[in-house]
Amino acid sequence: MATLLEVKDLRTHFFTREGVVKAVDGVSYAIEEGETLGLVGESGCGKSVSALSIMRLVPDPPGKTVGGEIIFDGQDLLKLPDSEIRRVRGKQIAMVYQEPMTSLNPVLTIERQLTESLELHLAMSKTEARREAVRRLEQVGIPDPERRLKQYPHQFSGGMLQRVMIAIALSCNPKLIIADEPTTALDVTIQAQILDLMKNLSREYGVSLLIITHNLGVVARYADRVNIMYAGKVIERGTARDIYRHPSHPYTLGLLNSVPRLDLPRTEKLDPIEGQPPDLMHLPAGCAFRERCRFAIARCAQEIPPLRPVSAGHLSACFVAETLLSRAKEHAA
Amino acid sequence: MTAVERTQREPGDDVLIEVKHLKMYFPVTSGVLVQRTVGYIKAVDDVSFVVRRGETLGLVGESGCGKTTTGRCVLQLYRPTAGSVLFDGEDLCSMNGRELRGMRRYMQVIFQDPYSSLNPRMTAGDIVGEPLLVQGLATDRRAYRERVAELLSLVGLRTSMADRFPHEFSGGQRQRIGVARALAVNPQFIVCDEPVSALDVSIQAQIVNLLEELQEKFDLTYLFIAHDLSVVRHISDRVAVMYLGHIVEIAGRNAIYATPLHPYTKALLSAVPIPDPVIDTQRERIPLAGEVPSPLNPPSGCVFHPRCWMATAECQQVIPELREVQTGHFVACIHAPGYGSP
Amino acid sequence: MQAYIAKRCLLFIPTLLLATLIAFLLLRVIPGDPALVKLAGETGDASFTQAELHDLQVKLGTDKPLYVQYGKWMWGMLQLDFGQSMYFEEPVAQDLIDKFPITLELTVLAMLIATIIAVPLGLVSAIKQDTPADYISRFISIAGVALPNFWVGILIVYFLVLFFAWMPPLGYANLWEDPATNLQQFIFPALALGFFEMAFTARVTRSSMLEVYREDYTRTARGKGLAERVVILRHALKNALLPVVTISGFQFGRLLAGTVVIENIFMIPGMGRLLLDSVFHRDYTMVQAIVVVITVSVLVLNLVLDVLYGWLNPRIRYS
Amino acid sequence: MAEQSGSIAVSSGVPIRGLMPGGAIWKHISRFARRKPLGAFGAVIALILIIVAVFAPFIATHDPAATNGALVYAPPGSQLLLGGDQLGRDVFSRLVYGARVSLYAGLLSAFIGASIGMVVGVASVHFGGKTDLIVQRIIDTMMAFPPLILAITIMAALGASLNNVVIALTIAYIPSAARVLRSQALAIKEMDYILAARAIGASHGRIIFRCMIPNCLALYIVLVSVFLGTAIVAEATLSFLGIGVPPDVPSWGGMLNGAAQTYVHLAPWLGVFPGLAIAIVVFAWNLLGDALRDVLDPRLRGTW
Repeated sequence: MATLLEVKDLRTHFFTREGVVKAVDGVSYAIEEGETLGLVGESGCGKSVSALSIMRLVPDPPGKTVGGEIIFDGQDLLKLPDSEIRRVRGKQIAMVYQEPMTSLNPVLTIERQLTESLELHLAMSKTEARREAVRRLEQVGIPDPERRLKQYPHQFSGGMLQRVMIAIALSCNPKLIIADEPTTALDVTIQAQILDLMKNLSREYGVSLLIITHNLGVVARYADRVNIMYAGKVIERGTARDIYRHPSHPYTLGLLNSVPRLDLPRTEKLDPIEGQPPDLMHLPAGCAFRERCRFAIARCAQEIPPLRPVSAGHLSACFVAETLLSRAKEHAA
Repeated sequence: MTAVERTQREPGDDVLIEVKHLKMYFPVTSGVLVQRTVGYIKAVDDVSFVVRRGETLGLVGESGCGKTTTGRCVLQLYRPTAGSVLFDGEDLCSMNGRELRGMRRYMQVIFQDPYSSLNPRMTAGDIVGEPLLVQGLATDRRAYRERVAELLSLVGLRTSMADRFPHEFSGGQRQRIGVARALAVNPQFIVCDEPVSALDVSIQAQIVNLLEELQEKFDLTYLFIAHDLSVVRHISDRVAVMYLGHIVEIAGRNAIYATPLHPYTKALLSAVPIPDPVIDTQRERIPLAGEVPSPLNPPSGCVFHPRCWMATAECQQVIPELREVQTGHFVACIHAPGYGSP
Repeated sequence: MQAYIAKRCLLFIPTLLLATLIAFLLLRVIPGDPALVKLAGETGDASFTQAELHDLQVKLGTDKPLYVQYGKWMWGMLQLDFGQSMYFEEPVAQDLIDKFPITLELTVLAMLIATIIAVPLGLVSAIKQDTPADYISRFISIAGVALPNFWVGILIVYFLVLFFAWMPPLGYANLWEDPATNLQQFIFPALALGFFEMAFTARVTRSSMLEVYREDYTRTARGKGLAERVVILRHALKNALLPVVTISGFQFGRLLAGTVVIENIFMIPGMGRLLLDSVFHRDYTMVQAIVVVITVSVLVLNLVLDVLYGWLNPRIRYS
Repeated sequence: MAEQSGSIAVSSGVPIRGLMPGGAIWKHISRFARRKPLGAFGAVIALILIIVAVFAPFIATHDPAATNGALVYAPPGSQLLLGGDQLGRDVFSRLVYGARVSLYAGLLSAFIGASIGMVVGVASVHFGGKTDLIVQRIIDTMMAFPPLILAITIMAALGASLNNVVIALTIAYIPSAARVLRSQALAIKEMDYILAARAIGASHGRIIFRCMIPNCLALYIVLVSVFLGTAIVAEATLSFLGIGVPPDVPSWGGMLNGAAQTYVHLAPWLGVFPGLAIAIVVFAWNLLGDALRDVLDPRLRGTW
C-alpha cells in the first residue's frame, strides 16, 4: 500500500493571553491508501487540533501551526497557497464533525449544503448536482431523499444529520475522510449504525478513514492501526491488535484497564489512572505522563521519551516499553 | 396488586424505595392568549420498581428514554403526574413542600454535568456545607467547618481547597465536590444521574470507585442512571432497561448481561463496542433500524415494535406488562421465553 | 408559518390595548387632574374657583371615573377620533394626519441611511478583524454611540451655516410634489438622526458576524473548500443578519423618538415638534395621541419584523 | 467529553471570571487594566467625572449662576477659560457644575432602574406560570414605547425638575432591564445547581438570594454601566429640549438649548463645549461598559 498522507513533526500552538498552549507538539503519523487509522486520546490531548491542522481549519488567531509538514499527494499542505488548499478541502480530503446539529447551516436547505461542493469541485450543473445529491442521500440510508433535500437541519434527528454529513463528505469522492468524534453526540445504537455505514462506504470506495475518538471501543472494531495521543504527542502506535492485546505504554495500559468491559468477568474494583490530565500550558519537564505513571523511573523526569519501535510496526514513547510489552505478552499467553 | 408489585417486593425484603405506576406527563401547550394543552410528552409512562436497602439499581437507556425524569420523580424534584413513590413505606408524592424538605436529609442526588451542577458564585466549602445549614445539621461554626473538611477529604479533595471556586477545579474534581454535597446530610439513598458520563475515560473509573467505597462505608442505596452499559454492569446489583418511558426489562446484573430477554436489551448490548479487535469482531451484532420515536406520539402496543425484528401483529395492539419469567427476571415482551400468553 | 403569522397577529390585539392603556395611565395617574393642572398654569399658583374647575372637568370629561374616560377615548380612537386638543380646542386627528407623514419620512430616511452604511461597515469590521479597517470602523461605532443626536444636529447646522451660509428652509416641501427640495430639506436631519443607529447597527452586525464566524457550520463550509466570499455571502450573512432584524424594531422606535430633537433643531414641522409643543402647552390629549401613534407604529413594525424573521429563519417557518 | 481545565468554563454558560470577593480586588483591577487598556482609560475618565462632580465648588472658577453683562458672549480664553454665555455666565464653571447633574441623574436612574428590573425579572421567572406570562406581556408592550418618548411623557406629566428627570429615566429603563435580567434568570433556572439546591431542601428565599441573584450580578453591573452612559445622554436630551432640569440649573444639555438657532453666528463655542463634555464622558463610560461586559459576561457581546 502507498502512503496517502504523512504528518511529520506537526506543531500547532494556541497563543492565548495566559500563555502558549502546545495543543499539538511534534506529532507524526501516516495514513495508507484505503486504511482506517484511529487517533485516540482524552479531551485536550490535541487529537482534533491535529486533524484540523491537516485541513488548515484551526482558527487563527489564536491557533497557529508553527512547524512540521503535512505531505499529501506529494505536496506539503502547509505550504499551499489558500486557493490551492481550497481545492484539496472537500474534494481530496473531507471531514465529518462531532456535532452534526451545529455543523450544518441552520438557514440553508440540505440540498444547498449537499450540492454546493458538487457544483464547486465537480463542476456539475444544478440538475446534475441535485440528482447526485439524491443518490448520495440514498446511499447513506436516508429514506425519501427527494423530500428530505428540501428540508432544513432542524427537521432531522442527530443520527440522520450525521448521515447527511457523511453524504456531503463522500460527495466528491475524496481520498481521505477525517471523522472527528463522529458518534460522540449519538446514542449507542445509532453510533453503531453510523460507524458501520462509514466503514462499509470507505471499503466500497477505497477511501482512507481517519477516525478521531476518545472511545477505545470504537476504534477497536473499525481501525486497522491506532495512534494513542497524550498531552499533544503520539505516545503509542501500532495495529489495533498490538495496541489492545500488547499495550506497551503505561497510559494505554491504564486506559484499557480503567474501563469496565462487557466481555470479561466483572472485577471487584476498577483500576483508574490516578491524578488529573496535565495543564498544556505548564507541562512538566520530561515525560508528560510521569506524574500519573506507576512505572516511572528517574530518567522520565529528565528526558522526553522518544517514540521508538518496540516490535515490527509497534511504537511506544516510553523508556520501559519493553518491560510492559513482555508483561503483556505473558499475560495474554 | 399486579404481578409486578407482588413479586418484585418479596416478603422479608428490605425495600427502601418502592415506585408504583409512576407517570410523568409533560403537557404541550398551544394557543395565543389562553394556553391550552394539546398533548402530553409521556416521559415516564407507568413505571414500577423497587430498590432494596444497600443495593445499587442501574437504570439504563438511550437519551430521551425517561431515565433522568424517573430519577427526578423519585426524588420529587418533579412532582409526578400519577403513581406513588414510597420511601421506607412513606409516600413522598402525597407530602407537601415542607415535609419533603425534611425528607431531603435521607435522599440526595449527584448530577451529570460537573459544570452546571455547582453554583459558580459559591466556594467548594460553601457548596458542600450548604446542606448542613439548610437542614440545620451544623450546631456551631467549628462543627460546621470540621464537617466540611471531613466531607472534602472523604471524596479525595484537600481541605485547603474549600476556599476555591468551582472553575478552579477540573471536571473530575468538580464531580467529587458534587458527591461531597450529596453526602453532607448523611443520606440513605442517592440518585446518581449519569455521574461519570461527562468525564474523561481515565477519570470515570476514579469516580466509580469512589462511589463504591462510599456505598460500602455508609451503607448507601443507589439508583444509578447511565447510558454506558459497561459502567452499569460494573456498579449495579440489579439493572432496569428503559425505552421510551417504559421499563422493558429488570433483572439481576448477571442475568441481564448473560441472558437478556427483551429484544431491545439484546440490541443495546450488542451495540456496545469492546476494546479488543479480536473479540469484538467475533460477537454477534444486532443492528437496530430506525430511530427512537417521539414520546409525544408513541407507537401503539409495545413501544418498541416499529424497530423490533421479532415484532408480530399482536405487538402493535397489546401493551406488554412487566412479568417475572425467571426468578427475579422481569421482562415486558410477549415473545420472551416463558412470558406466557399476553 | 401560517400558524406563526396568525399567532403573531392575534397577539397584536391585546398588546395594542395594553399599549393604549399604558399611554393613558402615564398621563392620567401621575399628574392627577389635567383640569387642575391647566387652571393652575405653568407655575402652579394661578387662582381659580371650584366652579371653574368643575366646568372645565365636565368639558374635558375628567369628572368621570378613569375607566369611563379610557373607554370613551378608546371608542373614539376606533373611529379615528383622537379627541379634542386641550390647548387649541380642536380635533387632534387633523394635526396628526398632517404631521405624521413628515416624521415618518424623516425616520425611514434615517433608518435607510443608518442601515445602508452600518451593515457593510460592521461586516468589513468583522471580516477584517484586528486590521486598521476594523479599528477605524470600531472607533466610528463606539464614538457614534457616544455622540448625542442633538449635538450632531447642532454641529451639522453649524457646519452648514458657517461654510455654506445655509439657512433652515422655511416651509415644507412635499416629497411627491417637490422631491428635490424635500430631499435637500431632509437629508441632513436624517443624517443627524440616523448617526447613532448607524453606529449601533454596525456594532451589532460586527459582533453577530464574529459570533457566526465561530460557529461549527462556518467551519464546515470552509472545510468544503468554498471560497471565503461564498462562505461569507451564502453561509454567514443570513445568520448574522438575524439579530440585526430583531433589533430594528427598537431602532425604529428610537428614531421616531429622536425626531422630537431633530425636528426642533432643523425646524421641521413634523410630529416630533408637535409633541414638544404640546408638552409645553400641557395639551395632554395631543401628547396622548402622539404617544399612541408612535407606539402603534413600533408595534406594527415589530409585527412585520416578526414575520420577516420567521421567513428568514426556517426553524420558525417550519414549526 | 466536557473535561475542562484552566479558568474557562464553557458548559456552565454562566459568568465565572471576575467579581471575586475578598482582598484580591486590587489584583483584579490591575489585571483588568492590563487586559482592557481602553476600559481602564474609560474608568479613569469616569473617575475624573466623579471627582469633578464631587468637588465642583473647588474646581469651578466662578459662580455658575452669576451673570455679568460685560462677559456676554465673551470668547474663550480672554477672561473666561471657555468663554461666557448669553447672560455672561462662565461656561467652564457651568460645565463643572453640570457634571453634578449628569452624574446624579445618570447614576440614580441607572442604578434604580436596573435594580427594579432585576427584582421584576428574577421574581417573574421564580414564580413562573401565569405571573411570568403577564409580566412578559407588560414588558414587551412597554418595550414598544421608545425610552425617550416614555421619559418625555412622564416629564410632561410631572414638570421639569432634576428629581423628575430621575423618575422619568428610571421608569424608562425598567422594561429593558427586566427583559434582559429575566432571560438571564431563565437561563440560570435551567442550571443543575438550582435543582441541587432544591434537592438539599433549600427554601425559595435561599434559592433566589444564594443562587439566582448572585449569578445575575455580573449582568446587573454591566447593565448599570451601560444605562449610566445612555442616561447621561437622555438627561442632556431632556434638558436640551427644555423639559429636563430647569434652565437656571447648570446642565450640559440645558446649555445647548437653542444653540443651533441662536449662537451659531455670535458664539459657536457655546454649542461645542457642553456637547464635547457629554461625548467624552459617554465615550468613556461605553469603553468601560464594553470592557466590563467582555470580562464579566462575554456572551452579552452585541446585545445592545
